[in-house]
Amino acid sequence: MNEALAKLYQEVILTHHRKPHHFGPLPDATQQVRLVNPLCGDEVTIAVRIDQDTIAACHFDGYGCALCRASASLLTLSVRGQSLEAVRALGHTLLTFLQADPASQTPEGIGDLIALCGVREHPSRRRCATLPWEALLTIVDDATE
Amino acid sequence: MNEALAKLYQEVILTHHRKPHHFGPLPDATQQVRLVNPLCGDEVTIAVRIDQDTIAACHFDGYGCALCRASASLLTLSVRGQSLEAVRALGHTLLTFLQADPASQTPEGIGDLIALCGVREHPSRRRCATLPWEALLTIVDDATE
Amino acid sequence: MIAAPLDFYARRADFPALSHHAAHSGDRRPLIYLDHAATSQKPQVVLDRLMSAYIERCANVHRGVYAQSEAATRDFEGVRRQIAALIDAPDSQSVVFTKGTTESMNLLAYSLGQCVVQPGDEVLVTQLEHHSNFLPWQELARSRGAKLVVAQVDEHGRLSPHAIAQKLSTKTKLLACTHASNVTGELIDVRSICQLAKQHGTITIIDGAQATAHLPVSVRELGCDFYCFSAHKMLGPFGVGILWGRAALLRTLPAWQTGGGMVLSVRETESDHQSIPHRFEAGTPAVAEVIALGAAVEYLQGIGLSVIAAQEEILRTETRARLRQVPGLRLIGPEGPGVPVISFVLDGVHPHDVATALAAEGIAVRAGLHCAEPLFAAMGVRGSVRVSLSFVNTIEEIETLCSALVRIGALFR
Amino acid sequence: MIAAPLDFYARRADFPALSHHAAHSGDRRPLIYLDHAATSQKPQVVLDRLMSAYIERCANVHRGVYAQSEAATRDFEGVRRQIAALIDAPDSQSVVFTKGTTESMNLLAYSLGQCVVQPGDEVLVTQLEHHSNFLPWQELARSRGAKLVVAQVDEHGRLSPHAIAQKLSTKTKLLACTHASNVTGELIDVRSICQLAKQHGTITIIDGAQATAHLPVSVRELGCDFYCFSAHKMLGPFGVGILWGRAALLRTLPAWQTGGGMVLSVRETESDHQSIPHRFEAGTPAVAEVIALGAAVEYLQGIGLSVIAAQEEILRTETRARLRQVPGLRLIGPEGPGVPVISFVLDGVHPHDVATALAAEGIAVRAGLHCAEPLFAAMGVRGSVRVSLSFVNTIEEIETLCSALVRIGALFR
Ligand SMILES: Cc1ncc(COP(=O)(O)O)c(C=O)c1O
Ligand SMILES: Cc1ncc(COP(=O)(O)O)c(C=O)c1O
Repeated sequence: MNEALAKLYQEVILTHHRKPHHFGPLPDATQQVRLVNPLCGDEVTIAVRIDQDTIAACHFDGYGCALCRASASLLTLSVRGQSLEAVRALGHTLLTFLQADPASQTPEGIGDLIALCGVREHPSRRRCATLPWEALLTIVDDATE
Repeated sequence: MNEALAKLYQEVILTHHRKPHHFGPLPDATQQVRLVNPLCGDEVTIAVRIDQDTIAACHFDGYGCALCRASASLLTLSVRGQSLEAVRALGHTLLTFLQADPASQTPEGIGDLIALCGVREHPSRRRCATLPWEALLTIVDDATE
Repeated sequence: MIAAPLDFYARRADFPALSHHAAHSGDRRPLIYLDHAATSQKPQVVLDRLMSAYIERCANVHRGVYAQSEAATRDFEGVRRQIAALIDAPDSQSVVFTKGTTESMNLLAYSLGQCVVQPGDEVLVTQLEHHSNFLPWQELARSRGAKLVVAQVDEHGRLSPHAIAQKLSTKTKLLACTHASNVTGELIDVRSICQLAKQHGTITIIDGAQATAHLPVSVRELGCDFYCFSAHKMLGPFGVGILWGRAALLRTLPAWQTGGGMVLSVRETESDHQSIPHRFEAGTPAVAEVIALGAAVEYLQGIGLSVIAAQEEILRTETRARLRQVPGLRLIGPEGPGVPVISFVLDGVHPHDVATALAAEGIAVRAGLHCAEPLFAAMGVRGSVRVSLSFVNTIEEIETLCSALVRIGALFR
Repeated sequence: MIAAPLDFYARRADFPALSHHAAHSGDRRPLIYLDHAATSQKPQVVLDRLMSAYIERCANVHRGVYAQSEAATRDFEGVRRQIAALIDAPDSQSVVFTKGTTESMNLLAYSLGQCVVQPGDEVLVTQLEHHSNFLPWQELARSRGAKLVVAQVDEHGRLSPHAIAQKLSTKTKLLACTHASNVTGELIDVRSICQLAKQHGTITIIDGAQATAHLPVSVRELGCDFYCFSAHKMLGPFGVGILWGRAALLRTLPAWQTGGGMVLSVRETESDHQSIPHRFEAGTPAVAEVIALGAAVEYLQGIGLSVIAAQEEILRTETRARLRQVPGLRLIGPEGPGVPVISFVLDGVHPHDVATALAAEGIAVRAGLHCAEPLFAAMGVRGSVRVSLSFVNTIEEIETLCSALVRIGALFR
């Protein structure tokens, strides 16, 4: 595996891809959003239970590539128990980071999500990683309007 | 004037262009056809008086370039008094000749019309010379049907 | 191992892209290009012709009287005749230059569609179609109040003449069908289908985008009314498509796009249009690109399309056999005659991850739905990896592909 | 004699066609190209970019994940941003790539026309238009049962904002007008015209085909809703056109051509379309040609469009002055600001004979009605000889032209 590929498919990504967290429907969801990636037809559904401006639970479902699954799995871990405000900030920080130049600095506070950084060198795959976050931000934006 | 141009605009052509024969309406015409060259918007009307399968008189009218005017002028001279059959044969011989390869042999019996041969080397101008003959052949074909 | 004839190896040198490309910066391996169905690489002779057209005869066609414009016009019209000969068309005035297969189909959907499809009529397409030969008809049916009927493929994605026969009736005004699938490579029995269609008075439109680079095509033998394809998929430049139609029918169709070059005379309230083919060629065409297409046709004919077909059949068969040996790999699509386009899925690995991982090794393949959603829906497959070959590919390249696939499978699972 | 600045002479070496061409076989004089309005010659940097696109990034855009396809996509989308910057558009998503100005106008006539023009409405065009910006509107009016209103030029062919104002009313849904005439070179006061149109709620469509190679263009300052032009007339390749539209308006328009690349999802009975600009870009675009257009834009901006405009104004003025001295020559068209396009008639000599005689001396000009029949009808002229310049032309070339014209006049009269 060459360098660019190793950076894209880091072990963290492959682990989440093989065994994603919180995969499957969330029975008592209060909100959910489904997004489709027109490039590949992939789809991801992000479902959350919001309780007093906090994300009490978050699941994802759908069909996607390793990048999309890993991104969604990481998402469910990093937003659980967080306030909507914090999640919104995190989401925007991450999207900006992933869409930036590969040479740009890593923002603070994104934790494990740094593992997604390889998509910056693969513009055709960027959307795979951002799709779950776009879905989540749609929910958060709606909920805080 | 270089060689190709001298061949296109032979003195015969320029003379007929400057002083065309039978230019203007033919008052007692029995048939007339107007054709337009879409390339340049030029138009030529060929008018004939047919009398017992013979072209008793032939005029041309319209707006055209030197090649078109000379061709029409030469046409009026070469068809006057001829039988429809002879004119039809002459017309087809000439059109075939003008559309042929510049190296091809000159057919017999075209007389002064040989002066039009330069258009074979100028495909974009060929239609200028053939337009009057196309008009005439339309008349002749109709008349002998 | 079946070795390709030596002269096919030698042909690789004709394609500058095959030696020039590195995959990612720093990678010095030559490109392994397995995406010919998306667009083919261009031989040097095509690029040379393109350059000489841009330098020696860079002029607009059909109107100039100076040498460059006359030469451009002569060459441009010469390619029209070459195309007619390539597809065995009875005359060249029924060869219309468009921007691509997509534009050819849109032209027909508007011009032919408006003429022959009335409310309540049926327009027949198939589940095998590329979106470019599906959406224009869907849109036509919608706008005319007609019914879009979709002939079905079987669970392998196979389209049989029988499936078409089932849907044909005297209500079927048009049938649009592909000559070869851009997903499975399946070669369709267009001849039988056109015979069936004729029995119902149905006009046939064939999408040849995936055929013309791979096999001899005779529109006379196929018996179709229209045949459309793209230059860029047959070693030619971008920006040029062809629409061939039976002259007697084409002549009856009204113009679609209007503008310079397609009129006889313009008055304020109405205009007279040119005859075919110019009536359908409004605006400045891709002059140099059309001229360069002539070099692509000469190149293909220089090898011989039957020779190409035979070599590509060897490659296709061998590739399918070797792919089958990759653990967890499943080929998609029917057995049977085809062009060298092969789809598969790799168990537990998403097609886009396969394609990205291959790209990192300098192997260009395509992943996804390949602009053929109805087919994937019918087969119940979420997407595929597509390997599309040409006679310039080698068994060595396929070996490299297969061993990469083995490693990729292990990595992701 | 006014000498052109030295660096403009040096620029000639950038254009291989200008040194390469001989007129007719055997003639060793370099080409004097005075037909830039038909299509411009291409600088070597454009041809180089074209070649490198065909060799290093020959791939379809927007779908491949391998290096060549990603690079092609990046460059292709980069040119979209360059174009937006060139015409001072607020964003690049409202830049649509088409086949040419003609296709851009047809797209608008169908997509915009069907949306906003109802039976009884009026569509306003002018007598100054090229057929490509006249016929699509004539056809739209016919098909929608609307009225085509034609703003008139004066006897010199001049189009004043006043003539437009006279025809504008609240019934006028669309106004299509050229930025610069391809016959007389007249530069239209588009800004005033768009202000007038706005007062009546009329949507404005400007034909920039003859403007973008010659002067700085700002769609923001012009205040138009749509602006269309062709790559091949601005040093770029054939087969590429641009349609720019105000994003807020463009977003509301339905697709015109359908096919691969413009859909989000396809089902058997209906489909969802992409957002702008992709919704309007069905099928494989002219990938390499669009990429090469980027080099043309860089080249033009490298000199600077104001610098070009100033130099061409010197050439235009000088050429008009010298032509006036040719016995029996009459300039056609109004005085006033313009692009370097000049029409004339030579007493007693048909324009096509003039052009053919000039061609024999290696001078390329155009003769006829220049796809602008309504204008010639309005001026009562049967056709003209057209000399269209670019900054690469020289006063020496104009001198050669004028002395040839003197001889030609004498020959034919
Ligand atoms: C003013 C004007 N509009 C439109 C066009 C049409 O452009 P194209 O032929 O590139 O589509 C032209 C050129 O022919 C033109 O000069
Ligand atoms: C079968 C088929 N039809 C139509 C098309 C559309 O061709 P283009 O994109 O050149 O218009 C393609 C290729 O994309 C294809 O494979």
